Amino acid sequence: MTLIPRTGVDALKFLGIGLARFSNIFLEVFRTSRAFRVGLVIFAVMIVLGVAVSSFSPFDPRRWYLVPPNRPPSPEFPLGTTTNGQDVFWLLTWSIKNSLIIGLITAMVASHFGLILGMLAGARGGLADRILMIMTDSFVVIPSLPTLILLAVLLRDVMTIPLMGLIISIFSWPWPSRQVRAMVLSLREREFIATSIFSGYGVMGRVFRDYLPFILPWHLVNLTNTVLFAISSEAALAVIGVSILSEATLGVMIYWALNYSALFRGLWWWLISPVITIILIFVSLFLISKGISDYSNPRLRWQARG
Amino acid sequence: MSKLLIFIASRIVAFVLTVVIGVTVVFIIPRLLPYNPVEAQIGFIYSIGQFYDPTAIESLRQTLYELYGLKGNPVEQYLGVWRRLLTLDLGPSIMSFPTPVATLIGIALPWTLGLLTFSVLISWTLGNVIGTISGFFNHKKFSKLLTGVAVVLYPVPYFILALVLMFTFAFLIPIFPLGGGITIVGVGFSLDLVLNLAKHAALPAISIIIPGALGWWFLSSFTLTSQKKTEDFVRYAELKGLPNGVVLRRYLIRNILMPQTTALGLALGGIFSGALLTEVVYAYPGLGRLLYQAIINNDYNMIMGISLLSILGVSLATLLLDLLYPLIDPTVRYR
Amino acid sequence: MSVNTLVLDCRNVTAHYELGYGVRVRAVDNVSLSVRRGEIVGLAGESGCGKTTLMRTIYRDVTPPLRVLSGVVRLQATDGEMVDLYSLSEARLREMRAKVISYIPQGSMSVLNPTSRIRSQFIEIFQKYGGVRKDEALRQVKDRLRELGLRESILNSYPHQLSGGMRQRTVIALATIMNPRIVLADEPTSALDVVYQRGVVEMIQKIREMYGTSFILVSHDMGLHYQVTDRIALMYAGKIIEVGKTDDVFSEPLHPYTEGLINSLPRIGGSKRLEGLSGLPPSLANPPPGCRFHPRCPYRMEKCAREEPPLLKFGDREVACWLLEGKK
Amino acid sequence: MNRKTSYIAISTALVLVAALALSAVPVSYGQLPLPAGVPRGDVLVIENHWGTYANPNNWNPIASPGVGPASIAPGGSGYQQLCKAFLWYINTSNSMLIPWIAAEPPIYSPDFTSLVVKLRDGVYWNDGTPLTAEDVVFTLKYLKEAPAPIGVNEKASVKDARALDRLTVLIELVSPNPRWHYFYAVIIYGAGGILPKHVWQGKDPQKFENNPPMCAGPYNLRAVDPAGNWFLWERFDNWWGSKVFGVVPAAKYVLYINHGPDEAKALAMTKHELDALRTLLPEQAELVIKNNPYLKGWRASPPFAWPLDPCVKGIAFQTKTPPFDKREVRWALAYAIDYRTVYRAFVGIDRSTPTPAALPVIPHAADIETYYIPLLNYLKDHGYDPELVLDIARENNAWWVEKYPVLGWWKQDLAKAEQLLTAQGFRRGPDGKWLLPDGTPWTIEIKTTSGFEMESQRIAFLVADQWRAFGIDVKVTPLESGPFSTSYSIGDFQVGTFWPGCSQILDLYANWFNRWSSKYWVQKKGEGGHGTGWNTKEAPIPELDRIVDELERTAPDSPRAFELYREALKIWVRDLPWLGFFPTPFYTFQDGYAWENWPTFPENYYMDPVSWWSQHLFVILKVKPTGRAPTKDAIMDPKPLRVANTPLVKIASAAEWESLVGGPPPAVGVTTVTLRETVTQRVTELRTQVVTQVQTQTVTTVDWGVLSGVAAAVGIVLLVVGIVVGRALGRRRPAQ
Repeated sequence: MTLIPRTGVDALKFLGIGLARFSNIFLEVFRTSRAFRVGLVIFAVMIVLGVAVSSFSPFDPRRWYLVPPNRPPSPEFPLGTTTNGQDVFWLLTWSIKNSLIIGLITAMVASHFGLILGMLAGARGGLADRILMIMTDSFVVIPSLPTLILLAVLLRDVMTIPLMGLIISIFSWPWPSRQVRAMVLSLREREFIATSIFSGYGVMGRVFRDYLPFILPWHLVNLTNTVLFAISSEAALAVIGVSILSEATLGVMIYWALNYSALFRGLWWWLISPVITIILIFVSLFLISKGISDYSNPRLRWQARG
Repeated sequence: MSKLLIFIASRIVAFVLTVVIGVTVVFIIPRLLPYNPVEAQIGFIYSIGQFYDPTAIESLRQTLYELYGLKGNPVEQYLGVWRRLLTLDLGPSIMSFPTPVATLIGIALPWTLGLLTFSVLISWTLGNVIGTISGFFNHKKFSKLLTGVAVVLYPVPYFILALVLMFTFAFLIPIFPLGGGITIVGVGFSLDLVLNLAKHAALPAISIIIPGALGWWFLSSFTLTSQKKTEDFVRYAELKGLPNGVVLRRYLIRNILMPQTTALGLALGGIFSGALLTEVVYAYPGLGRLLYQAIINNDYNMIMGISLLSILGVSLATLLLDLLYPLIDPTVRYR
Repeated sequence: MSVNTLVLDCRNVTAHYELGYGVRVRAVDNVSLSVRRGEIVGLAGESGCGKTTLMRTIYRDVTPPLRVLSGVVRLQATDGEMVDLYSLSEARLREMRAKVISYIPQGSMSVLNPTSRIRSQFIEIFQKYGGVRKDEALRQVKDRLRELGLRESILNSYPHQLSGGMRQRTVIALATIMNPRIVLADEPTSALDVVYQRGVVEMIQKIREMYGTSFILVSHDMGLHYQVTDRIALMYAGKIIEVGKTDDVFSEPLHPYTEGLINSLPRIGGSKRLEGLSGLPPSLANPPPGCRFHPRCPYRMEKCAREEPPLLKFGDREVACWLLEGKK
Repeated sequence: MNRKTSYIAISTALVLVAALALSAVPVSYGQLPLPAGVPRGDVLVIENHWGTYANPNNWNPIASPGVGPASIAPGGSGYQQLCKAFLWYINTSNSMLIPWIAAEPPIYSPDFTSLVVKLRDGVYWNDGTPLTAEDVVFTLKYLKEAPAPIGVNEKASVKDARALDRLTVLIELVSPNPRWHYFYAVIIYGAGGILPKHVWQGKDPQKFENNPPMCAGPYNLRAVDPAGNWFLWERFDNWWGSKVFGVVPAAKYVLYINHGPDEAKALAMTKHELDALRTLLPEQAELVIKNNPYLKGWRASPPFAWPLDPCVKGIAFQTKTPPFDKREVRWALAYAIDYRTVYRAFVGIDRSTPTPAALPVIPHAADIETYYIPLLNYLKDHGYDPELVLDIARENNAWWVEKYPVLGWWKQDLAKAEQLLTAQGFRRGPDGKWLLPDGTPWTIEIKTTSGFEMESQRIAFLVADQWRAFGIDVKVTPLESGPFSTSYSIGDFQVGTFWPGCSQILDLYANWFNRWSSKYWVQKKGEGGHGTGWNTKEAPIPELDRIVDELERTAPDSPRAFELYREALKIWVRDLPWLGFFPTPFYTFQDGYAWENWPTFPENYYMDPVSWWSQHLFVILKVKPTGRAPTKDAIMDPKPLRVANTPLVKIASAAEWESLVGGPPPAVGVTTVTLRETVTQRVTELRTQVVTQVQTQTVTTVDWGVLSGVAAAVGIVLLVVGIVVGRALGRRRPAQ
């Protein structure tokens, strides 16, 4: 049984199939689902704010006392300023960028790791399946928030935004992996897989040729969920002060706003901005994933996050 | 029958392996921390400016290393952990030396169990009922409104929701206390005691129930329902002209209950690591708070103890679910 | 009660799928069809020609993006009373389903509730109307199952424990258990092997005999139609292009499409080469002008591409084809 | 109006109405853990600043070495304020000794190798057992014999102890030490107490829970929160102090309670559910200041913050780590700081200001006179500008501006900083950022606090900002208390916002000074050793070692001691091992709603208003009910407590010592002649001076309008988003 596509051409073919399938799904969903379009627009706005707009910031928004403190929103400071003399708008754009980086890194690493592991376990079965699932289960049972706190404390000296994403990944792959495995197991029961086993495809071939197209929509939904999970995990860490407090992320913004009692002092713009942004990111990703899952009707979607 | 036995045996083996790996990971991580509790304590003594004999400090340091069991090499320490676990002696707490970890967990556990069992069950039930009904009538107005609320509520950082609740219901409308577990003097079981406990648990519970019921459980059951609803057997039940009630009960709820029960089992198993943020915000004396204190004070023994409890809790829940699942879900067979 | 009483009468029904961006699939276009008491009407045609949509429309199983644009579907609710199906209240409709009109959906493999036993899925239907004792109900169920060649023991099974064929027959039993006036059977025999197909056919005929039940039998299997149906309607691209007594249609197909379909059947003893239809049915989102069949028609004329042929009556036959213009 | 708009309109109206209704609800209290029928006015409610006690039933004060973070001993439970048996207190506001269970200051032998402690007659434990010399001797020996780490001080310093008579103890020391009694004198926190022999004898010092604790104070433990958040103490009417001093505390109950995070504490204080709290960040203090018209702080009116917390907060350098091992680098970094900006960031909305402290000495009036003014010229030579923040302080009516306009800081001098660095081989890279002498980019990591002492964290971020502006990459790493203390202790840092300079009293040796001697330097393997030891064994500073040696043989309040301290401070300024900024202002709020006669500066300043110190007992003994809250058992007009303030030590002449130890105790009547008297007089002068205060109008209601507006706005936003989402979801999709 081969574990890899037999030739490079095969691999390219599989990749091509995957990409084509992906863009088909995308176009189809975009055409049929209004929720998807709305979500995509909001998300695009976030990306633009985070990636493009943030680079036009007239100054490093992380620096303190560059603008007058405690100003409410005004034409000069569209989202007001903080007690530390930071412009909330520019700070927010940077925060969006960093939070999205964390989210995307986690999504890329964790959900693909989970996907591949789950497919392998499901497709190979037997001993490999057992071992992989025991590994997965072990990670499921470890209490994640406390361990994340410990890791964040441990790696504080070397902590960077991408590293934060990687750390959060550690607890983001087991669930998807279990789900994927379950889906592969149920797909395995279907007849066409048997056909492809008899026609001589290896494990990887089966995975790409037969399972992936069915799992792909689910996987896209899981990607968006993982982004959310990562962003909110970082926020949870930040709220108790173990994120990268000198960087700008949505969680860190909330941390400083809470630290300066923005809620009780009427500096609502400081706290509300990152909170609304998180909500908007969530709503947009929710709509996107809803669009995709309405299209493909995967049953396991919401179980992706335990 | 032997198939069943093999099934049970393999699950139990998996369970044991899971626990072993979990414990090992939890053992390794805090020990990688470049900090140690002895030096933390010495530093603490310096930093509060307590008067100490300068020569006494060094002897204090040496003694503490021995007492905290940090002298041996990692292998010895690791074996020590297993010896302790098997004898159920979790060692002394470092931050609350020399009280045994087991004692402290024993003090905190009932609070967490009480608060979380209650609120997890309530939010699960509530969320599933509302979510299923909304999912079933997902074209209705109330359903869209609820979904909107859930989508907005779910990502609100937990801490903020708790603070807003506290501000509103303990300050603006002071019907609940600001925090704590109990404010009644004297011991003995009475109605007052129960009411007092309930009053203190109310806000933390609400902070768990609202995002849980209206956020997470709602969204999951809503989504499951809307998906199941489009499946052939549900559509056909409607086409057969079965009343909505029958479709909802016999076709939808029954099919949704299974994945949701799995999730509930895991959520209940997870109770043993406590609700960290809730308990911190409301000064609620449960395991989550204890764990938080242990983490910021580098109390290895305590971290081990609580994590172990949590690992056991979740693994046991998984094991039980695995074993019981075929009984609940006719479509799953022992494999 | 006359044998010729109309049980179902649909007139000029037009139902489209509206997919947004102005994309509109004209799945059922101005179709009229009536069924008399005790009659088995076949509905034939290639895949994607609107048969299932017509069934859904008749059953008022209309959910977006499917929309009924015009037409009337009338159903005999009680003896002598024809009601407009689309003006009924939800409650009334629900009450009529299973008892007056019932539906065997296509691909009935997955329509059984996976988490409850077959027994309770039957009982549910009796419970809906009440008034029948449980043992009496079970007796009827067992009888029906036996007719379909199913063992009683399946009542204690869950759907996933049954084979595909058993499931399909179970669904047929479910749909006919209340002996409704009319049953819409959409490809009821697709998953069955020949032996069980025969059982289903016999059961249909028996029910018709005993209870005067009418059927609309949807199938692309012309052989089945030949065996079972009294009348047959042929659909092409959302339209009915020929209706008539089954024997007449088979012996003398008038529409080129019908001819094509029948010619594709193997005949016992026949040595004629099988002549299938060439090409594919048109996209219903963008049907060809004029006669929709003209791109594939071996006899096409200039007029065919320009004007749409009306459904012309020839005795009890109706055909829509310019070839027959003037033959009246 | 279509249905959707009417939905929005109705919901908006509902949110607004709800918000208005909420703001109209009157504030009430009644969530405190009190026995049935006890009115609010009988109870003094004090913050349990420690938080949740993991095991609230363990009242063993010795088992946890030092003040173990979660042991019961720290001030959060009330044990050290209300119960613990102390021999002496030290009045931090004037650096004098208050003999308590001891009758007078300790009498040292001329060579400081022994001391005699005389106890008051008539002191007894709260069960009626007399508290005698036997208890003191028992305590010392019990601790000495207990397994380590219990009693490490006693093991290291006490050779022997014995009772000379029922009330006199002779303690022989291992080595000469004129300050031994600091172990048993309350300076602020965690001092040793006497153990009741009849309770502790034969008990395992590690396992004995001491529950409930046997007290020798005016209160007994009445009830404990099984959850560890609160402790209720009940007045003991037969307290020995009532007989000896004639004083009975007014409050029938004292409740120590943890309300949770700072927001909850602030809310509790506005609801009058908390009478005294430790501190709040200025922003949280704002809430209380705006909503509690009865509020008192360090002063009776704004500015409220107490500016003399005993630790100078600032930036500490790890002097073993290059490039911070060079004093020029440290000075350059000091010159790169704009102190005015940092200072201004700590001006509270009530115009509270910090008191600048360039020296590692808390600028009490006496300290300014003893250290700051005599050293002023020396400081100026190093770039000290006494007027640096004087204008800000004057604007805000700081307590010291009129009397002591000398408190300033090192003036920002970027040119000099540049020059110092360049001379050490540093240069700027092409991007203007500094490179180390070896050519690599210079990155500084500042370790700071997280989750506690948030003021220090702010200092770190402010300084980081300024150093970045100067061209150095700075990274701030906040650490929780465990890791933070560890890295301080083992010296694992470059720069940190530690507070190595704490001084409650003029005798600097009491806190940090011993660590200035290289002989106490402990080299940890592979690390630089703890952060304050800038005088190390590898590179000792001989003159500093000499000074410490001499101080260890000099009485703590002799003029010679102060001379030596000044010399040491000069060396400190030369080397600048850390940058002292100021003691951060503490909002030690006291609520005047139910209780009055709180210590307020300057007119009624009998004690620092610090509820977590052991000395807070003196405040508890002095406060009176206002009558605003209903009372039943509170004493409306308690007698004032009068206790003697005495010098820190007595030093017997050889003859006196002979008669003391050999024969019967001499009659009391030792005269006290120290430098202290003049200082005390000056302090008194300071107090009598009337400070004209511009009374800022205290806003008595919170701006509910704004809050309701905010609530409504949030509601509307959520609603609109919800509806938009709902609509988007509502569109039906192909259902095939």
